[in-house]
Order: sequence, then C-alpha cells, then structure tokens
Amino acid sequence: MSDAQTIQRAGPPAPEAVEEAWSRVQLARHPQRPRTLDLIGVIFEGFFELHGDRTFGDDAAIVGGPATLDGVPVMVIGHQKGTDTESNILRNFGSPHPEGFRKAQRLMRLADKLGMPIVTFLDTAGAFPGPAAEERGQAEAIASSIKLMTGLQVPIVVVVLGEGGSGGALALGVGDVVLALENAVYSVISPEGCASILWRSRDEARTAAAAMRMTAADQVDLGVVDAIVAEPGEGAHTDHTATGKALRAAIISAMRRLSGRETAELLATRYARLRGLGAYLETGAASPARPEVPSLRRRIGRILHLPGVPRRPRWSEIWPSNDTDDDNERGA
Amino acid sequence: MSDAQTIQRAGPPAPEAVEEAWSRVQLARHPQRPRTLDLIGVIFEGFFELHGDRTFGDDAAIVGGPATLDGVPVMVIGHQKGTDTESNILRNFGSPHPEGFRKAQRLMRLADKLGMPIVTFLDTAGAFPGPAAEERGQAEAIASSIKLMTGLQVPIVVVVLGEGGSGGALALGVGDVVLALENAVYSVISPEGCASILWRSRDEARTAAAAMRMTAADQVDLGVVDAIVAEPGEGAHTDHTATGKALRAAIISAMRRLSGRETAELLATRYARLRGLGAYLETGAASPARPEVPSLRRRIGRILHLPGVPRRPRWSEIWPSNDTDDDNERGA
Amino acid sequence: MPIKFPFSRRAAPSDAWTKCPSCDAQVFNKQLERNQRLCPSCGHHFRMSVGERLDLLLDRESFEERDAGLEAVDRLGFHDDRPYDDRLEASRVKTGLRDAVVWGTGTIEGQRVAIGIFDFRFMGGSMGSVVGEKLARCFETALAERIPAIVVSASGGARMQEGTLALMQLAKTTAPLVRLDDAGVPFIAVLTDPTTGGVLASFASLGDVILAEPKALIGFAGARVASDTVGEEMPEGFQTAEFLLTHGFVDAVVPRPELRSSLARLLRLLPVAAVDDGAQTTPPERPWGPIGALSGLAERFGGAVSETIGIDVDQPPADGNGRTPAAEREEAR
Amino acid sequence: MPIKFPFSRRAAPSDAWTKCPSCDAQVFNKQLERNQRLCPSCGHHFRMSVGERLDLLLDRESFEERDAGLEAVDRLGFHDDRPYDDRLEASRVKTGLRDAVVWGTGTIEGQRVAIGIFDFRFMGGSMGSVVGEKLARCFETALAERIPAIVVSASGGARMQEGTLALMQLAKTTAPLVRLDDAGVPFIAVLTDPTTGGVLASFASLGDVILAEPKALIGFAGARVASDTVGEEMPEGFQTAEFLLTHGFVDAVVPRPELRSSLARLLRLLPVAAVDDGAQTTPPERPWGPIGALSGLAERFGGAVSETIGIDVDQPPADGNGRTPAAEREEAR
Ligand SMILES: [Zn+2]
Ligand SMILES: [Zn+2]
Repeated sequence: MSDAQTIQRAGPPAPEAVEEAWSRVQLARHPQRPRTLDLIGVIFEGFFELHGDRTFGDDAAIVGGPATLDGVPVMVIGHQKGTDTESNILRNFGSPHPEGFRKAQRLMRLADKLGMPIVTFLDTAGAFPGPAAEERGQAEAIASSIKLMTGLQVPIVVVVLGEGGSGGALALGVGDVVLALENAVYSVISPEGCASILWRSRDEARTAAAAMRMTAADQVDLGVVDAIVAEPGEGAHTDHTATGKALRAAIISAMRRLSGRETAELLATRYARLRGLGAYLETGAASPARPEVPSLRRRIGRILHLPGVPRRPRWSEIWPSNDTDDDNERGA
Repeated sequence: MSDAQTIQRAGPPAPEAVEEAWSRVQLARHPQRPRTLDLIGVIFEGFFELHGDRTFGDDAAIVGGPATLDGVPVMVIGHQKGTDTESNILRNFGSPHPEGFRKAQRLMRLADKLGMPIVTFLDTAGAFPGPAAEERGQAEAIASSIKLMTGLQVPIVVVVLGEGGSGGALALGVGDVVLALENAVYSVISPEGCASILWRSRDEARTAAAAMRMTAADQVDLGVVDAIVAEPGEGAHTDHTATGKALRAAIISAMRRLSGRETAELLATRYARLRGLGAYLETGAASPARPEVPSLRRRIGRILHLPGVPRRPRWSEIWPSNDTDDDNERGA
Repeated sequence: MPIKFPFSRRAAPSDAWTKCPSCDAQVFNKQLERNQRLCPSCGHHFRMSVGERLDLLLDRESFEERDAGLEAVDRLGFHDDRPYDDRLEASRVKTGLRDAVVWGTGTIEGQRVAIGIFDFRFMGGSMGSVVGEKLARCFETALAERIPAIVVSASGGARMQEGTLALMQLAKTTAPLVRLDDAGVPFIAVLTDPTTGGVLASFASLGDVILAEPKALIGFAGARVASDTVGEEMPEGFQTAEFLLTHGFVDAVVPRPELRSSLARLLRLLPVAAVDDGAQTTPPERPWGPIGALSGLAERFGGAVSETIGIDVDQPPADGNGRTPAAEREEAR
Repeated sequence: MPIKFPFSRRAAPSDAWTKCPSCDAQVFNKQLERNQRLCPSCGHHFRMSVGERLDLLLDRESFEERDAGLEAVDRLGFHDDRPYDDRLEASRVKTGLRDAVVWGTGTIEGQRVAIGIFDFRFMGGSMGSVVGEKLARCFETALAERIPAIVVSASGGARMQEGTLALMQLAKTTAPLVRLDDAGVPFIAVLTDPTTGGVLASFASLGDVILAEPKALIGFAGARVASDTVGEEMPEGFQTAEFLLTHGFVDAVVPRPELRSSLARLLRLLPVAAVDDGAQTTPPERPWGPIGALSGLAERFGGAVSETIGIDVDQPPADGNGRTPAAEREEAR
C-alpha cells in the first residue's frame, strides 16, 4: 500500500461519525431538497424535455433533453424524484425502470452524434427492484448505460445532487468530472439494505451509513468525487436558486477545464480515472495464497490417484470446493 | 424515362399472368417448403443458435447465430415459420414481434464487430400486426433494422426463401446481393391485403398478386432481386437438400464476388443499389405542376387580401387543402 | 405530362363548410384556414395541405422548392379498377402537386433547414418512387450543406401500385440517415395525422427528435388489421400520438400553434456538429466532434467561471495504488 | 499477509455427504467431484470452486494464472460485527484464494483465451477492488493479445465493505469492453449460480454471447427485495437462467457437461476480427474489419463456386433512371 497513512484501522464507527453520516443522509433525502428539474431551470436556459426510449416506454423517473449552458448547447439528463405524493408516484420516487436508463442512453447517443457535452444529475435511492424491472432487464440497462458512458466522445460532467444510490446512480454517473453537493451521499447499497444484511437489522442503518463512508467528503477522499459544491445556509432545501447558481458555476468551471481536451485524450483520461478507482495491494506473489491443500483426505486421494509419481496438481486440488456455501457475506 | 421499353401499358392482369402469379404464391406458402432452419443445416456447418434481444424477449419467429460457410465464420439470420400447428404457434407463423427484429440487430452488430459476413433468409407473411407489437414499436423495430443494415461494414447476402412479406421481410432484407428461390415471392403487401383495399374484396387476391408483379422473376426485372436460384423438381418442397445445395453454391458465389471489396466500396455500392431502386420521371420542371389556383373563390380571396398589388402567393394558395380527405388510395 | 383542370367536384355549399370529425361542429372553411386548420370548437387538428404546412412552419418566402419536376411512372403497368396513371392524374388535378411530397430548403426563425412535407390528399400520402427519391435528396442535401433535415409526414404507407419498388423506398429513405449520424447532422421527424405503414416503418420512426401533432393516428398496421389478427378490440387511444408518447416512441406531442416555435427551439438546441472536413466515411475521431465543439466551448466559458471551486481534473489525487492518472494514461496507450 | 490454517470446521461425516437442495438426496462428496458437481439423482448443478471450474473448462495444464498476488485492502476501515480484514482472512483460509476471482490465460480445445473465474465461497463472490482490477486486466490482456475473453461469474454483487469503491468496479470492469468492441475481440459471459447485483449490472450482462448454467439464480435485486418492494410473491422461476432466456437476456442455457464444448464451438465460430494494426482509437475503417476478413474469405471461396448462377453484383441492370451504379457511386463520394 503506497498511501498507507490514509488507511484507517478498522473499528466500529464512532458515535460522532454516525451522527455526521446520518445527518447527511437525512439532508440528502430532505423532501424539500431541490430536484433535477428545479435545478435545470436555474442552471440552464431553454431546456426542451425529450421523452421515450424508442423501445418500450417513457420513464418519468429520469428526465432529459437539450438545453444551453451559458449559451452553449448541452444534453442534460437526471433522475427525477417527486415533490409530493402524487408526483412521487408519477416519478416512482426517482427509482428508474430499464426504460429510464434506455431513454438516457438514447439522449447520450444523440449528444455524441452532435458533439454536445453532457451534464447528468444523480438523485435516486436506486434502480427499481420490482419484478417488471427484472423482466425487462434492469441489470442489462444499467450495464449498457455504464458501458455507453465510458465510450462517449463528448465531455461528461456528473453532479451528485441528493442520493447517489448504487447501480441506478452509476448508470448516469460515469463522467470526466464528478461533482457532489455538500450534503449529497453516494453508496454501494442503501444504509438500510447494508444494515439488514451485515447487521441483520435495518435499525442499524445509521451505523451502516457511517461504516460505508457515504458522505460527499468521504467520496472525495476515496477519489469517487472530484469536488464538492457548497450548499447555502442549512442545506440546499433552504434555497434552490442559490444551490443552482453554485452548481452552475461549478459545472461551467468543469466544462471549461474539459473543453481543451482532444477526443483521444478525453477518452484516455476518463478510462484512467475509472481504472484508478479502488484500493488493493500488489504483493507480487506469483502463486496462490495457500501453497498446500489442507485436508488429509484430499491429500491421500491425490496420492492414491498417481501413487509415488510427482505431478502437477489439478487446479481443483489446489482450490477445492467446500461442500457448503456461505451466503452470508455476499454484497449487494 | 431512359428505359422505356420495359414500361408496360396498364391494363387488368391477363388470366395467364394471374395463374402464374398465384401458383408461385401457393408454392412460396407450401406447408412443406423448406424453412430457414432446414436450409441452415444443409448450407452451413456448426450453426450455434443465439437467443434474445437483450431488452425484452426472445422471438422464435426469427432465428440466428454464427455458423461456418465452407469453413468461413458467418452470421446467419432468418425468419422461421413452423412446420405444423404446434411449431407454427411457437414461431407465430413466422411473423416477428419487435423483439425479433431487435434480436436480429444485436446479432448483426456482433457480426459487424467481428468482421463476419451476414447471410439472411426472408420467409414471412409480414411483421405481426397485433396490438402488443404496436405497443413495443413494430415500426421502430423495422426502421432501425433497415437503418442498421444499410451501414454494416460487412458483406450481406440476402436470400428470399418463400414469402417476402413487406416491411417485416425488408427488415432482414437490405444487402449487397439479393437472391431469391425460383418460387419465392416478394411484395409490398400481401395479395389478400392489396385486394381488400384496392379491389375491396379479398377474393381478388390472385388478381392483386399478378398486378403487384411479386414473383421472383418480376423482382429481377424490377432490380429488387439480383439473381434467381432454381428449385429442384416441382419446387423446393420436393427436395430440401437439393434446394439447400443450390443455395449454398449461390451464396458462396455471391460472397466470393463481394469478398474483394474494400469497406468503403462495399458501403458505397450498397448505398447506390438502394438509391437506384425505383422508377420516376425527371421532367426538369422547376415550378409546381399546376401554375394557377383552381377555384374562383380562392382567387378572389387572394385579390381581396392585397387588392391590386402583385405579390408572391403563399404556398397554401398554390397548394390549398381540400376540405375532405380521400383515404381510399392510401397504401399498406 | 398535361394536367387537366376539371370542374370542381363539389357544389358550393359543401365547399364552404366542413363537419368536425371530433365534435361534429360545422366549421366555416374560411375560419379553418385562418385558424391553422384547427377546429374552433374543440381544437381538432384537421389535415393540412403542403402549402398550408409550409406557411405554418417556414419563414415567409424562405422556401425554395427542389426537384419539383419529379413525376411518378407506372413501372408495373398496375391496373385495378383503373390504371395507376389515371389515379396519379386525378391526384395531380385535385392537389396541384406532382406527387405526395414537396421538398426544398428554407428557414425557420432564420435557421436554414432541408424540409420535406407530405400531402395526404395525393393518393393518401403514399410513398412511391418519387416520394422516396425526393426524401433521399432532401437528406443528402442536408448532409452536403450541413443543415438539419425535417420531414413532416402524413401517409398511409407505401404505394401499392408500385409494388416492391415502393417497399424499397423504406430503405432508400433510411440509408441516408446513417450518413447524417456519421456527419453529426440532426434529423427531426414531425408526425401528423395519419402516419402509418411503411412511412412509420422507415425514416419517420428514426428522427433524432420525433414530434407529433395531438391525436394524430400513428401506427404500423391498420387498427382494423390489428383487430382482425388478434380478434379483439383495440384499446382506447390505440395508435394515437399520445399512445406513442406513453410507449416511448415520440418525444413530444406538440399542438399546432406551438409547432413552429418548438422546431425553432430544437434547431437552436441541437445544432449541426461543429466541424466538417468533408470526410465521407466514419473518421477515426469524428472531425465534427467534441474538438471543434469544445474549442468554441472554451471560448464561451473562458471568462465566466468561479475559480473558488478547486476542481483539478488534470491532477486528481493519486489513488490507493500510488499510480497517478498520468501514469495510467501512459499505460493505456 | 500471513495466512493461517485453522483446523477444519466440520467433522468428518458431514464432510463426506451433502444434501441436494433440489431433490433432498444425500450425495457422497467424492461422487459429486467425479460428476462435475452434478447431483446424480436430479442433475442439480452444485456450485464449483475456481479450481474445479478451471479443470472443467480449460485444456489440461494450459492455465497460467496472472496477478495472483493482488490482495484486498480495507480502505474504509469497515467494521460491522468484525473488521473487513477478518472476513477477508477467514475467506482466504477457507478457500486458499486471495480474493473472489482468479484470472489467467489458457486454452479451450487449443484456442487461447483470457479467462476470469469467480469463486462464490470467497465472501459470496462479491466484487471489490481486487476482483475489479483482475477482470479489467483480464480484458486488457484479451485486447492486447487479441484473444477472446471469458468470465465465469458467481457473485452476490458488489462488496459492501469497500463502499463506493466496490460500486466503481462496475465501471472499471465495463470500460474495457468498449475497447474490445472497437478492436473486434469477443467476450463470452458464463453466468453460474448465483450471478446477481452489481456483477450482473456490469460486464456479466454485456457478453457478446451469454451462456448460463441450468437453474442458476440470476437477477439484479434479491428476490426478497423485489418481493418486499411490490408486496407480492415473485412468479415461479423468477430470476432463473431459464427466466432470463425467455426474457431475452441469455443466449443459451447450457448444462455443465456441454459447457466446455459449447465454449469451444463459440470460440471457433466467433473469431477475433482478422487484422490488427495496433490503433487504439476507433479507426476510420476498422483495420480488423471486413477487408482483412474477406481477403481470407476470397481465398477460401476461390475455387468452390458454380459459375452457372449469373450474379453480377458489379454491374446490376441500370435502373429506370438511366443511372448506373458506377455513376451513383461517383455521386456518393
Ligand atoms: Zn371540433
Ligand atoms: Zn438432486
């Protein structure tokens, strides 16, 4: 590990860390928090919403269309939560079905065709997990959206507005610059989901939130987010316009920095950014971690198989199955 | 018209032409006629059927996958009719839903990625016209399939096996060489559909079949089909193996001729082939066909509008609406 | 080909009034003309002639028709109860058009476009060789001049009287769209009542943006065919513009009074890609691509930025593996 | 990092027999091993270790592991009821693996591939930084060496203990696939029980061909989550390999005894595109494209053709407009 000072020794999250993380989660989910469409009106001019995936339907949980940013045409795409019960039902609480991601892909391809920069807004608890979404390929839709974004020949600026919820967020979240509002959160699974799997209790969501280090500041520390945009007053919900203006300046700044790049450089840098995310130790060991098989039974079995003759073991002898599988530790 | 001798004076189809056309239609629809999968087994080696459009479903009315042709990997795609009631229900009588065309598109993109030539087989009464197909975008699926094929950077050989039914056939039918079995037919609408619209009676299907000039020989005459492959004996249904062998030779011949082309030439030639299809007269007239407006009322209206002043008329005065629309002549 | 002008087929009274198919109101034709052919009672969108559509959409006197001389030819010798030639001539007389599409160049709020417009009165707006040829030339001109293409459709589909030559127009009108994609030239489809069959199954479904007029009939198969096939009644609103919007195939349903301004907005928001070096095949890095667009972007954004936000995308922090992005970039090459 | 070898956790009798979850039969483990871990009574596909999977799929002694030394790091300091490091160590001890994926190169019926294989026993096959890095290197090697890539997945999804760094592995494992597309290098995904969550929502759904083992659980959200969300029971067979086949997301459900031969057939039928000039970005006309492929084709087809079929694609008959294709081609340039 070359950067050892950033590694923390594991321990249960401290109470103040839990408090901090959970207050951010609450702000990120605040019912008056500005939504994508609220901010589009402040940040851009002339937004023209386009609809439909040209395959199955139009998903109101994702909105998108062209607009201008300081006079320059860009494609804007984002998750859209509702602001009350009725609009939340319409928007499915901001949790897209596959057709939402496929609409986004269509708009991204159009931006790519016309050489328009893309701005995306992330604000979802996650892709909708219902059976209809499964039937229509929720996983495929997210995967192909990620794939498309990694190869688009136009600059992409991503803004985490509120909840950056897992794959459903990342499906709009591959970019050249990733910004986050100060109280936004970003996580691999909802704190409730994480708590119910690892702590076996949804009541431990606060603890899980802290353990996953999901605040915007944590995300900068992890390299997932490039910069934080400060929120006004007590949070973005207190002043949508000021929030939008701050975002506008940040997005323009990011675009300005990207605008000098040639396409090949843009793509190589985006690729390198993704390739660089993660933490691992390169030990240089060339052999498996466990050089000998553990069980006498198996060792005897091997000897019996070719008695007395040294031979290269089969891989299944080096890494045999256990006969029970432990599902407890699977992730989300 | 530069090729005036090929133009025929209009008249009702002669009885012998009706007989000829209808007998071809009957042979093209013969229940024992070899289907795509029957012929794939004779023409290619090692066919590996792939499934699914990665979006919604797997449509058994279209089959496809890689195979080798004389040892060379190619992508094979075709409509698939059934051979009895049960298989016809499974195959929806060879009439695809949108997911069938989207499966074909996926396989074509794979062929394009890997540089594999494509062979398609046309054998459908047409795309399925039911409400579920409409909901999922039957027209979009056909259109995007046509568009994709016009731009694929690999050679495409199209074979009309049986019924080449309208847009549902053309969705697999854009190619560099188009072959047809001797008794295959190809038409813009089924003879029954044409008869019911133009003759106002499905009983006139035989007449409509002749009028539309839908036999393979007619299609060669029109430039839609490049060459005819002779069928054995009384027709392809009498000997599937011999039919397959004849097709195999023809497809290999076509591939051999295409194989020397560079990509740019291949695409330019394919484009030119499509651009050349059609018959029209280029009169060179620069003005609309009717230089003056027909109705006294309108003419007076114009004069009243700007009395005594010569002015350029609005386009709606040159080509005004009628106030009733005549739906009778719309096509299929 | 001589054009005959027979007497009007209708007597004066029926010529002056039209019954609205939506609300049954009797509408004075003069009023329809003044009102963009909208029913004054219920807003029903009556079909428009190509001339009225041009007046609606284009800047005054900006339209220059192209290829007005193309005329259909009866290649098949098609004859049902009368010869195709007779049907053509009747439509020519009725409409003053040579075929079902007029195309040319013009401007919309000053923005130059290549535009093709269907007239449903000409043999049901059916697409034969002339329609296909005109639209292909419209798209090719958009490509050559690097101006957006617009097609306003109103069609029953492919023209049966031209057999498979009509069917092939689906491919002829679609093939140029691949080139528009490669060149970064937008195409906007406007679907009006009705847009069905082979027209919907080709270019009309492939607009970068697809607008539709309210309540327009839009569908692949005739509703009767669909109903016959499955032996059930079609759902309410089946094959309307609104149905297609719900099912993801139309970007917006735009009432006629807003159509011109919507097109103008879209033209401003979806500009032709920036640079053209004239390459025909897909270039390695598309010359019209972000480079050109973004050098303009850099100028635009140059002075207007808060520097307080410390984004340094050229030097993101080294990740846990101690590799800098620059090193990654080297490796990626 | 030292690896401990504790005593076996299980007594001998339970080690020798396993109860089949499908048919409840008690199966002797030795029999399972000899039988590709298929239930002798009902054919149930038990999960396989990475070693067993390698033996099943690859030519004997052809596998060369790469990057065996990569180890996970607790970047977040994650601690639920025990630290992430402890969980890692327990999995290492249990499996003899350093993380949930082993990758390397090898041959299948003589055809060289880059292959990554999940082991579900290692923290539920969850994808953290090591898994993502290994798979990215697997794909990058396939690209560099122009050999097909294969990944056999068995995973509960992203590894929560690595937070968003685990989420980012979805992008890290997907980004190289764009380059494989551009370069004409095939990728085959093999989905085994279970393949869910973030693994299915990235590379595993993006195979040029996707094979799945019978009855394998494959889905995005856990069935319990889905059921909780909509408050209804899931349909029979929901999230099985067969369900995904029906819904268009899997190319074939392949029983384990046929898996190796199916992969071998696919590798022969879907070869890496012919030519590579080493260009990194998308070239104007892909160098590996039909030109190369077809010059080979020309040779193959050279002598075997009947000349009696008079196809002359270079000189189709002039169309009704008197323009020859050659002239059209000129115009198209
Ligand atoms: Zn009315
Ligand atoms: Zn069993």
